[in-house]
Amino acid sequence: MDWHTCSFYVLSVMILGSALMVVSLRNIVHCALFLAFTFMGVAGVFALLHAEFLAAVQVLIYVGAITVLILFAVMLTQKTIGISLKQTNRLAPLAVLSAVTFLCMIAVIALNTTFPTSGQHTVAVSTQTIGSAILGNGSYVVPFEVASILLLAAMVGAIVIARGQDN
Amino acid sequence: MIAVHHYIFLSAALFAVGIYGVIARRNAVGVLMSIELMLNAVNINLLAFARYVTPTTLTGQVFAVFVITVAAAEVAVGLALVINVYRNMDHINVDDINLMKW
Amino acid sequence: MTLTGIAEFIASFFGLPGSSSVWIVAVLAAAILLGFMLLTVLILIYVLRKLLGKIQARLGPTRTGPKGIFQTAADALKLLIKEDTIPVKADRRVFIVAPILVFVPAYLVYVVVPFGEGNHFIAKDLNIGLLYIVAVSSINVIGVVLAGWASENKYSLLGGMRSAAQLISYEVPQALAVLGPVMLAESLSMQDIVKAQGEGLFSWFIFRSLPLLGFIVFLVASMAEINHVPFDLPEGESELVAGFNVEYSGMRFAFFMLAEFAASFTICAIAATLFLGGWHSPIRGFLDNGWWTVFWFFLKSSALVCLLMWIRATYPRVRVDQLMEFGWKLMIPLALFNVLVVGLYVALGKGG
Amino acid sequence: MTSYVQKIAWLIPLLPFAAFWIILFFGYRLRKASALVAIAGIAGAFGLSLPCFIAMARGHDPVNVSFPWVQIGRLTVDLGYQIDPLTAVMLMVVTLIGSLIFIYSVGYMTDDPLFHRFFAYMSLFACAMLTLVMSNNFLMLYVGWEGVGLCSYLLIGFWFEKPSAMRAAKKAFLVTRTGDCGLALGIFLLFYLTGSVAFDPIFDAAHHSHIHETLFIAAAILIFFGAVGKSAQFPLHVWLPDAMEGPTPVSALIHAATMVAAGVYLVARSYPLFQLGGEHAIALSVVAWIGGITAFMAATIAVAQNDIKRVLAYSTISQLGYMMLGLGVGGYTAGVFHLMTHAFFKALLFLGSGSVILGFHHEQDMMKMGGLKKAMPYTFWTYFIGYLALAGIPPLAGFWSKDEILHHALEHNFPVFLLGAAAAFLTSFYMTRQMYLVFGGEQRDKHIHAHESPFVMTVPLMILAFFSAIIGIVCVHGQGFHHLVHFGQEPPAPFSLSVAGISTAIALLGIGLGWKLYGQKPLSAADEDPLLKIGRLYTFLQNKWYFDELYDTVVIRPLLRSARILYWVDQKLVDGTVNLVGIITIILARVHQLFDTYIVDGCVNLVGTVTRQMGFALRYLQTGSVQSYLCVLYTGVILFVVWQLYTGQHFSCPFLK
Repeated sequence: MDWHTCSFYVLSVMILGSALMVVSLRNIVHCALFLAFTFMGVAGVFALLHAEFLAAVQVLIYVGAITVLILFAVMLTQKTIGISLKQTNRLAPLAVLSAVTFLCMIAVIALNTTFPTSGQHTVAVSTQTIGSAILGNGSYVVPFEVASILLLAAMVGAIVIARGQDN
Repeated sequence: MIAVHHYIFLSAALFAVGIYGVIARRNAVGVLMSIELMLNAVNINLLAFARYVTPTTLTGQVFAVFVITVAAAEVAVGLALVINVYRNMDHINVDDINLMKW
Repeated sequence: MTLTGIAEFIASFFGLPGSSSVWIVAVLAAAILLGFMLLTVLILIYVLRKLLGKIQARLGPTRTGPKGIFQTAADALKLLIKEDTIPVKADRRVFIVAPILVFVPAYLVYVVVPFGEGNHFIAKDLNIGLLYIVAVSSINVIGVVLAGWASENKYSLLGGMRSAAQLISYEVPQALAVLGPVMLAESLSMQDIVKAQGEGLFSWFIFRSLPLLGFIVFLVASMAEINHVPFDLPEGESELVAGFNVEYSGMRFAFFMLAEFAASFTICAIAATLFLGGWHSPIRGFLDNGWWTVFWFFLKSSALVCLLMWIRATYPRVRVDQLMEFGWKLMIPLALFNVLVVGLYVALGKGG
Repeated sequence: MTSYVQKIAWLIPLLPFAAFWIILFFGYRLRKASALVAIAGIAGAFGLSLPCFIAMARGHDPVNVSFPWVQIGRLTVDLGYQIDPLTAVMLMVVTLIGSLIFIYSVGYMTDDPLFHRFFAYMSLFACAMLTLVMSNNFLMLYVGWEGVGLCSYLLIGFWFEKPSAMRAAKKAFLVTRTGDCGLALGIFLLFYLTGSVAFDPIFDAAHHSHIHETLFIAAAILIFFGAVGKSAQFPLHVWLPDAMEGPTPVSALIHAATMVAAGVYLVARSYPLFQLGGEHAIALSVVAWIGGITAFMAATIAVAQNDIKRVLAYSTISQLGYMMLGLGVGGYTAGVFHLMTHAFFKALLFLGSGSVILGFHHEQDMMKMGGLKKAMPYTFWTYFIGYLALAGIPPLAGFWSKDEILHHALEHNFPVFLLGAAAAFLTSFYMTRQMYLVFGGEQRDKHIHAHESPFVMTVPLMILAFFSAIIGIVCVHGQGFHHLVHFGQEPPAPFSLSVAGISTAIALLGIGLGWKLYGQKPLSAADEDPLLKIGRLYTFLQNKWYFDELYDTVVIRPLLRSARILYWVDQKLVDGTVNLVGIITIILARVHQLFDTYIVDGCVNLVGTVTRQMGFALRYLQTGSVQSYLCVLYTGVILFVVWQLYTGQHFSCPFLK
């Protein structure tokens, strides 16, 4: 078992374990904490896939920003923390069924599909290459700009919704 | 040796967990977290295919960047909505947010 | 004699397979860094006390050992043997995890700090080094928030929330200020950035394109990031008793302290790397190889550390609304302006 | 000089126009200073007109500037202006007298709350009047014509709080509009005949087309109808006395010196048309007879009036008739000459009467006056000069022009001469009456303390008196005026001593009769008017020959009655038909309603009921919970994918098959 395989399994266990905690724990703050661990595991997977840039971005945005935001929201809606309410609704069995069905379906499809994998594994992935892919030949310039507008709109929208009834 | 299938299984499992969370959680913030899990699953898939199927073009990574962007926007707006709902209804229990019921 | 050599020696000594030397190297490097970090903090605290004493016209520690040099060690010993209390109502698990979440990122940052020329003086020269630093150092926000929340104490919760707001706000100008050197060096790798400043004093990035602005924005934003005076609101004694760590004692409190002092050295090291030529000597080719580079690096970092201590001794704390306004209305526009100017400089410089 | 006239002349009407707009916009802020603006406008126009006049007086060729206004196919309508001797004389009259009256108005109107608006209207009037006289075509002339009409209306009704002023303004507007219809028709006819509105082409065409001569004569008479309205000739004279409701400077400027003379100017301007028909020109005869009748009739009415301004108003009508008479008997020069002299002394008389009215605290009844000679010396002496000029005493202005008109009449049309002579006699009589009633004897109403007017009013009076005294002799000297203004190759009027003697004698006779009745024994407060002795004739005269009553019976009442009849027709017949249609429609609509209620609505309601019941049944699917929707959605997606796996072509799944 080489270090790549080893790391993959360790990370997988970490990701799936934390993710199960996220959806099953009663204390929502603990959920958020495990969510952060999930994100870090995913960042590790990214690094395994030679996407160092995305791994760093994953940590920066998901761990550093989104988890903190979620913690903020949790603390602002604090009445629901700490009280050991039932955290699942009556749809839970159906949800398990859906999830399992989905997993089985994907497994069946994936096992029966031959992906056109390229044998070439020497990829010169660097930040510059991604930059060129997004902006270089103009291929993704417009989506990039649209994404920036989306972010701006989301920011304004979030502020407006969140301050809501002040005015 | 790890193949693309391993990543697909990982991603599918993470996505399935996300589906469960989205449908079953009562806490709105929990639902949002589950959605984030699903988005991460998608990103794993994208990067795995980018790595194994098209190692030279990096299209998958570019898409992953966009997914992360959208996720950031989504979580900001989503949490703002949650806070607003909390202000108006004093709870964020998705089950009981059913004003749109017949 | 390199780490690899030592690792191979150890592997052969214990009869382990050759492939395990990678792991041994990693463990060794981690251990060295940890030791280095602890040592740095030890010295820093002593220097801080002495320097503050001088600036405030008093002596500083004198009793413990000659000139009081064992004062810090004694403090550390005291913290280690002190009773480690956890409040009854606190969320135990989170309360325990939080200090680790703060400490680990501070420690992880050292991985990409280039202490000298070549691969011997850096743990791992990642090609996304700078982004790695920014990303990893953003993790500790979670630790701070959770520490504040888990203590079940209003002061600590307020401190944690304030801290989170402050850290998120100042991450933006910090990351934007970092973009200047990145654009000039055209790389995220720390070693590459240092190498791009090898032409003597005036090739340092502090003097290129828009002089000083990027450096100042980076330094100020970083000070806010590590809760350094005058931005130490999250632990402002006068308002919040001691902020998010009010309930912590003993070893767990030591983690917070360690992280803080380690981080204040880290930002000085990064600032020196990004803007002051890193391990390069100020004169081109003059004493610019081997261990000399380590000397230059520490000289610059120490100078910056002294600058921070000087600031700590002289500036009063700002108010919380001033802090936010300063961040959003001054630092971010300045950082954006800096990015614009540097971008133009690079683009025009390339175009001829 | 030509270049000057050509380049600058178009500015003449624009200066008062500019003054009008300035006062209109800034009047409230300017207050009294708006008078300065208006005076600057009119005086500037005078300053520009003077060189034009001098150029013409030196025998310069007339200036005629045209520019195309509308071009439709081959039809071109030109607008433009012209400066010829006639225009130059009119310009001088309008701007000089206008300037003096503007200055006088500052004193007369000084306490009026609408001071600035008065000057705005006056400036607009000056602009319109100057446009009228400077135009080289009928179109622009008509624009100016209506412009002065509008200003006349506004200024007569200036004190619109007074019902009488309001009515007078309305009356003036309607009556003059009657005449304007004739003018408009005349212009249309000329345009139809010649395809042009400019003077010169029309006159050329009139003289070279023998086929349409009758039509041209008809056009001339139609145009004269316009002049009858504007110049208050018989039978459209009834508006002018009522127009005295306006402020006195308005009466002086518009209803004595300038606007009412516009009719005379129009006839003079269109003289080539009137001349058609040679020796027995019908149009000219019409002009002569109408003028003669007007002159005589108005003079008789003036004898029996007691209002100081009404006497002058009828006198004005009479003198305008004189001018028409002069033009009608071929005395073109004489008519225009009388226009000019009359403008000066009648403006003088009106302004003098204004001064009397102001000094007499807005009392206009001559029966209450008397002995004002002592109280108002300046006014008296200037008024006296005006009186002599109007009465026709040599060597004052009125004598020369009136004498010339009588001379022409004697030569060409004896009956008309008799009318003119009678009018002259009556003129000197009623003016003498007025002089004695106002200035002679003792003041009859002792309650009023008369006082002299300020210098801003008396100085213009003196200037006008000066002109009234000398202008006749200056113009007659060396036949100056006759060389300047003449029509064709008209020979200079021979000065006939006999005619002059006759006219002087007539004037003196009138004065003598006046002295006999009013001067010898001044009227005291208790005395009644000696004229009452003539009994019913006096009543007839005082009631202005019952013209207003006549019009009321002949025109206004029948019109009202026919309107009432038409109203009845409209109410009963037209509305009845409409109502019948309405009732039929209602009945049809009732039938429709039944169909609509039971058949159409029934279908609609059925659809509605079915939808509603289905909605009730299905609404339980709507739980309002996002997660249950999501669950259904997932189920759907999974089912779809499974179905695809079995049947689709995109996935090959041998394992499942």
